[in-house]
Amino acid sequence: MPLQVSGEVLSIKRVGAYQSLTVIAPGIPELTRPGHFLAVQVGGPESSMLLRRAFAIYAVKDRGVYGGTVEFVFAVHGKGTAWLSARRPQDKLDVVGPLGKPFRLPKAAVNVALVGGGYGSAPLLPLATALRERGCRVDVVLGAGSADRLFGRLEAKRIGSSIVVTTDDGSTGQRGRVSDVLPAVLEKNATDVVYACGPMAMLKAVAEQCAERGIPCQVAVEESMACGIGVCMTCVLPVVGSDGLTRMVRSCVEGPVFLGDRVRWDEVGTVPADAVGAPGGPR
Amino acid sequence: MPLQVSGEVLSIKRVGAYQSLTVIAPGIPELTRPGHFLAVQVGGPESSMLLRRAFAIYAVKDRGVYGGTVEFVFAVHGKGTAWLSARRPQDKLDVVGPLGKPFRLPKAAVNVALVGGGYGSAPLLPLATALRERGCRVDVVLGAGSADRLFGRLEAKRIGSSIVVTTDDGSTGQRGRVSDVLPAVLEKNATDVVYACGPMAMLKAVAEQCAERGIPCQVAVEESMACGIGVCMTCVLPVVGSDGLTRMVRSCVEGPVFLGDRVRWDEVGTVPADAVGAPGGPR
Amino acid sequence: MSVDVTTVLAGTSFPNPVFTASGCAAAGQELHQFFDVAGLGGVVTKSIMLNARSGRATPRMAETPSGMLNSIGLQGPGIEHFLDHDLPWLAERGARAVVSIAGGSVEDYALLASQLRGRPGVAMVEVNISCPNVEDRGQVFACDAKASSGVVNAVRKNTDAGIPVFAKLSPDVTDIVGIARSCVDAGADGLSMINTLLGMVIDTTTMRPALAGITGGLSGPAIRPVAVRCVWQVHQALPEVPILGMGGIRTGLDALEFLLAGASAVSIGTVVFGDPTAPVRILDELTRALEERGIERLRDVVGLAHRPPRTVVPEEPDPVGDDLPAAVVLDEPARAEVPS
Amino acid sequence: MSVDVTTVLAGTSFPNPVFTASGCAAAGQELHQFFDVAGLGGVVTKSIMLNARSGRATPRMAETPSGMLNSIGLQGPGIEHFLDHDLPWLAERGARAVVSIAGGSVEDYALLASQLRGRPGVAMVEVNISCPNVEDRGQVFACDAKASSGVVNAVRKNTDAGIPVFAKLSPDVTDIVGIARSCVDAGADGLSMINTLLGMVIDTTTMRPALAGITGGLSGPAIRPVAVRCVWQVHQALPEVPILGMGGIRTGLDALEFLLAGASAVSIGTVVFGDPTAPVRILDELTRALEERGIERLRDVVGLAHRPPRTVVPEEPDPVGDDLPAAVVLDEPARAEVPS
Ligand SMILES: Cc1cc2nc3c(=O)[nH]c(=O)nc-3n(C[C@H](O)[C@H](O)[C@H](O)COP(=O)(O)OP(=O)(O)OC[C@H]3O[C@@H](n4cnc5c(N)ncnc54)[C@H](O)[C@@H]3O)c2cc1C
Ligand SMILES: Cc1cc2nc3c(=O)[nH]c(=O)nc-3n(C[C@H](O)[C@H](O)[C@H](O)COP(=O)(O)OP(=O)(O)OC[C@H]3O[C@@H](n4cnc5c(N)ncnc54)[C@H](O)[C@@H]3O)c2cc1C
Ligand SMILES: Cc1cc2nc3c(=O)[nH]c(=O)nc-3n(C[C@H](O)[C@H](O)[C@H](O)COP(=O)(O)O)c2cc1C
Ligand SMILES: Cc1cc2nc3c(=O)[nH]c(=O)nc-3n(C[C@H](O)[C@H](O)[C@H](O)COP(=O)(O)O)c2cc1C
Ligand code: FES
Ligand code: FES
Repeated sequence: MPLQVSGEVLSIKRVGAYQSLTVIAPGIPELTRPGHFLAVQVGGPESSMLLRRAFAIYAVKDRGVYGGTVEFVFAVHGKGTAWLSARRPQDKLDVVGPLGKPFRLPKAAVNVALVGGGYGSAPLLPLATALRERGCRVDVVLGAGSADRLFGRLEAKRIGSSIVVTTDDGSTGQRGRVSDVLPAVLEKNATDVVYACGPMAMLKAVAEQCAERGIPCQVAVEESMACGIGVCMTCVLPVVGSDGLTRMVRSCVEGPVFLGDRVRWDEVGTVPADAVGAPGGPR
Repeated sequence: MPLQVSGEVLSIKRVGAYQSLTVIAPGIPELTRPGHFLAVQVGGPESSMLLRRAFAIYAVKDRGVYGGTVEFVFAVHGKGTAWLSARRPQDKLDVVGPLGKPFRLPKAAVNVALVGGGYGSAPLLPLATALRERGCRVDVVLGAGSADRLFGRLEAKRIGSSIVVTTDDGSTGQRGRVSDVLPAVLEKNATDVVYACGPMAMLKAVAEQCAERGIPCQVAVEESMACGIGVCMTCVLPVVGSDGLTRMVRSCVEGPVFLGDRVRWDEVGTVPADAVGAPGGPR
Repeated sequence: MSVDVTTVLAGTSFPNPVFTASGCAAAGQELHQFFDVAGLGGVVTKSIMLNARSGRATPRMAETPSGMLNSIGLQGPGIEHFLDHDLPWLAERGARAVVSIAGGSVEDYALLASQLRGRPGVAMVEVNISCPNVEDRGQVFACDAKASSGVVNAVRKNTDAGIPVFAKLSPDVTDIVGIARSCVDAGADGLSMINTLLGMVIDTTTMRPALAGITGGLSGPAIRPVAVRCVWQVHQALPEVPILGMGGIRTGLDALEFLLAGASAVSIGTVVFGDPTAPVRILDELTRALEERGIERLRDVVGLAHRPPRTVVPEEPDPVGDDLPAAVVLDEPARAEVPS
Repeated sequence: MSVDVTTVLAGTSFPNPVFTASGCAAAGQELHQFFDVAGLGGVVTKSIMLNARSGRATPRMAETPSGMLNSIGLQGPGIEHFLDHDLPWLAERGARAVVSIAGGSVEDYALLASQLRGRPGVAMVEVNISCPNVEDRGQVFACDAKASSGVVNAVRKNTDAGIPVFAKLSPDVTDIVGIARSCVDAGADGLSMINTLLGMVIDTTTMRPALAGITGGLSGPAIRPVAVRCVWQVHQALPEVPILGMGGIRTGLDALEFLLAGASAVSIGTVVFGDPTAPVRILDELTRALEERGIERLRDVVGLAHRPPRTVVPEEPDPVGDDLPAAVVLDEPARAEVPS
């Protein structure tokens, strides 16, 4: 049950190549679980930008001096995030959240690996805390293009049982990709479950590595979204259901968290010929 | 020769019901004469508002600590002026100016009356100074709906030889309109020339009162403008030329200052049948 | 003063004139998380087809200045699922369902309409004729008067007598009044307008079309002036035909613009994506706007902008004569020239 | 690397592809206060008619979301004044004048064209056919293939052989490709597109149309997706016909979008009102964008978005093979589905 809240910026700060923005949005923190996301209006009342921008929720505070707050981490990508990066405390910010299906937690105290790419680590950090609270072992793998695009390394170190870092340019950690180091992590820690968030190519690689090893994994995908609440059908990707049929499902309401082995990775961006309702496909 | 200047807000302050905004816009002050106007971009880079807003230039400073500055006074009317009223020092503000034809000054030291309605007094105040410098007697009549919509009363008192104030609601000065008091002012001071700026209905009344008395008058009109620089033809009104023919002339480049007896007041908003190029009219 | 905001579309009453727009509210469930959809005039469903349909590949959308492009390809579960799940859900909550139907042939439409017969909760049928006709080289029905009237006729014939059938028109035509007339002649009880404009965006990084479907439908405030013009032209030509107006409505004043142009009710589409509670806000703003203008009944403003300024008189003789809103009795010279 | 930004329209070379748009730059003098108009690809003049014309009553404009409506009514001093004053002014400064002409009958257009014969400074003639045909109940020429081709044919016949004649198309038609084809068959050397969309705004205070002319032309970034789609469709159907593209261009990347869709040059219209120096800024941004994409000649991007991603190869065999911009050789799965 998401809320639309006419909130107010509490703070905004640089974190490496990213910005971290905290918005006062009473009611949302109580409902938020790790993996939920927020949809933020951008550009002000006379803006030419109509659509909200989606951001994974990083941290929430149920009640502070100001009422509940929600924090998210973002990269300046285009016009909307450029506008967001110019927000200052006390500016108005209309937010809708929490949205989507969050990560599902294991019932038992199992060994978990978290794999984050770039700002994709943001939703994994509160997840790590929740998992530790359940007694899980939590090994963290963080990757990014360069050192300034790693988010939450210190926090991960503090929460996690172990941490491995990769960067494409080798500016910190091991040079390479998370998928270069993940197999060793999974083996070493006898990982039972994997959670991942990051670019689609990374999620695909992680999902495949997990599938090979029979390790269940949950991934949080990032598809272009017009509404974020399930009414527009722009955010779909091909996902196999429990009945074995592939459907074009909305990543905003049925995701953004999916089981890694259910996503038809090679066909993301297409409509597989055997999808329900595809021309000539099953109905 | 107008300039387009990517300026910066130096200050913004409330003045009664209006806001007064000073923008750092090097190059413009040197070119400005009383009656010129400024066209201001509103809404920021991703705004849905494409068109500039026009404002009479109130005060200019050739060079200050910050380079030249230009000040204008505005009422919040719609979306664009609402945005302007939320500007703060150091915000960027793109301005084009000086635009239009300014007031023409008398060569001799004659008796002048200035008639301002609402924020229409803004361009008259620098004009008053210029006229006093030429040795003119300057009598000022200011009118507005209510006391908070009078602009520059104290300044006018200081510069002018006399001042009469009217308000529609009688909250200050005489209850009524400027045209109720103007005839007496003209008579008492043996006025030679009148300058007026304010709502169209006021300009019409002033122009007619002057015409009756054979007193030349110049009025600064306010027509809806898309470009402000003469390329779009949206800002026209019917004006009689020196050849006696009526043409639809652009108030942004051939005005905003016109001789009061040249404007076809009753036909503003229409194309008079005898206008050049009117269906069936002269060519 | 309280304003009577009820409206009537071809004999069917609605408590207020604010509806959702097809394809911008699914079948109501998602928006119901934000407000009670039974409080709307009606819920216009995503266009339903006979069978399940996967829609187009992604990317399916691109944001544009004050608008967006979409190329969904009518993804949906098909009419059976709709009748089993979505329609009952709406009916249970007391929402008035305006069921939008879409097909690839006249027969598809006829079958869809007949399946809706006698179903509780159906307040109205909206016929989305902006679909390619598979029997005519994929020509869009809405772009041809004859094709449009064929579809409308089939739907009207197969729909319960008491249920209004509205044809939804495309603005991408040379003569929208001609298409409107054909639809009405073919039995349409009213017209919904407008559907999206055909548009396109090219991604300057990949240097390829931004949408997988290459072209898409342009919607949002960007197209509002085109929509108001279409409503105006059709109301001018067919003043007795009720219109459900839409295209870029963002505020109550935007909705009022459509009513003044001749619409009896409005649909809120794209704006909902950025502002899920927009429909209730808009109803609120519209009600206040009418109040401020001294208007007692919403019906009285429908098409009001067409009437020459001086001839507007209260419908009942008004002995006092001054509760007529000042704005209605115009007499500025600037307006005297308006051609009629 | 320096980019070759010259472009050729129907055999006539222009130093760069950035032009003004008719009616948005008068005849160049006013913009010359801000930058040298001879530095533009061309100056497209306000449409000239035979005689002086007063235009419509005011209000003539309304701002709309990311756009504006105008209803000027082709106010102007007539061709004689233009030939005596405006054209010589442009010629003296070395600016390339694209003279837009407008009339109420085929004969008007023919006369206008013949008056332009042999005049120095005329680089091209643009035929504004979005005018009411006084001989056919005021039907707009551009909305009918036959009427359009009649005008174009008359203009082509009366224009100097070396001067390209471009027909300017209206988007307010069901089949813009059909109209384009007729114009080309009638002798048009190229096409300008698009003119404004018919739109309308109602003033919710007066509750009357905001424009004295009731309807007006919608322009600005709001209509850009429609314009890009029109250019795309026509270039797809008539790849050999040069296009002068326009409609809401605000940045160099917007201009690039039109080139990729198939335009060989672009006109900057409404955006100039808010940003008088926009044309030079846009040329600058476009040049930089081409540079960043490793493109050496502007001509190479014209229509590039139509070509399937994998088949793009440098025109000359490239032994090294890696100065091809990465963006051109696409190979993401997301794009593989694009229908051709
Ligand atoms: C579930 C989800 C969670 C996300 N979490 C984060 C996060 O925590 N931090 C972060 O920096 N970014 C996140 N993103 C991506 C973020 O939404 C985009 O970077 C942002 O929308 C870009 O907006 P813009 O105006 O800067 O770009 P523009 O290119 O101007 O945007 C134009 C349109 O495309 C959409 N769009 C563009 N890029 C993306 C994208 N990558 N994903 C989805 N929509 C896109 C925009 O929402 C907008 O509607 C997330 C996206 C999703 C779907
Ligand atoms: C030469 C000239 C000088 C002016 N000087 C002043 C001044 O010193 N102080 C001041 O407060 N106002 C002045 N105005 C009026 C001012 O330009 C408008 O109030 C302002 O444009 C309204 O913009 P908005 O976005 O708030 O209103 P909106 O209604 O949102 O504007 C929509 C469009 O209509 C135009 N418009 C609306 N009202 C007017 C109007 N009254 N005149 C011209 N265009 C209008 C806007 O420019 C814009 O393009 C002047 C106008 C002109 C033409
Ligand atoms: C994402 C999306 C999906 C749409 N799907 C449909 C549809 O299925 N059937 C239909 O008749 N119209 C559909 N439309 C058109 C809208 O109902 C509406 O006519 C149009 O968007 C203009 O209104 P707006 O500007 O308020 O969105 C869709 C529009 C959008 C943006
Ligand atoms: C105020 C105004 C006047 C115009 N006058 C003409 C004209 O005289 N002849 C013409 O062919 N097009 C005219 N146009 C259309 C433009 O040339 C252009 O085709 C259209 O505005 C789309 O481009 P834009 O969005 O960049 O403005 C005019 C447009 C505007 C805004
Ligand atoms: S973003 Fe609209 S349905 Fe998912
Ligand atoms: S405002 Fe454009 S010509 Fe005057």
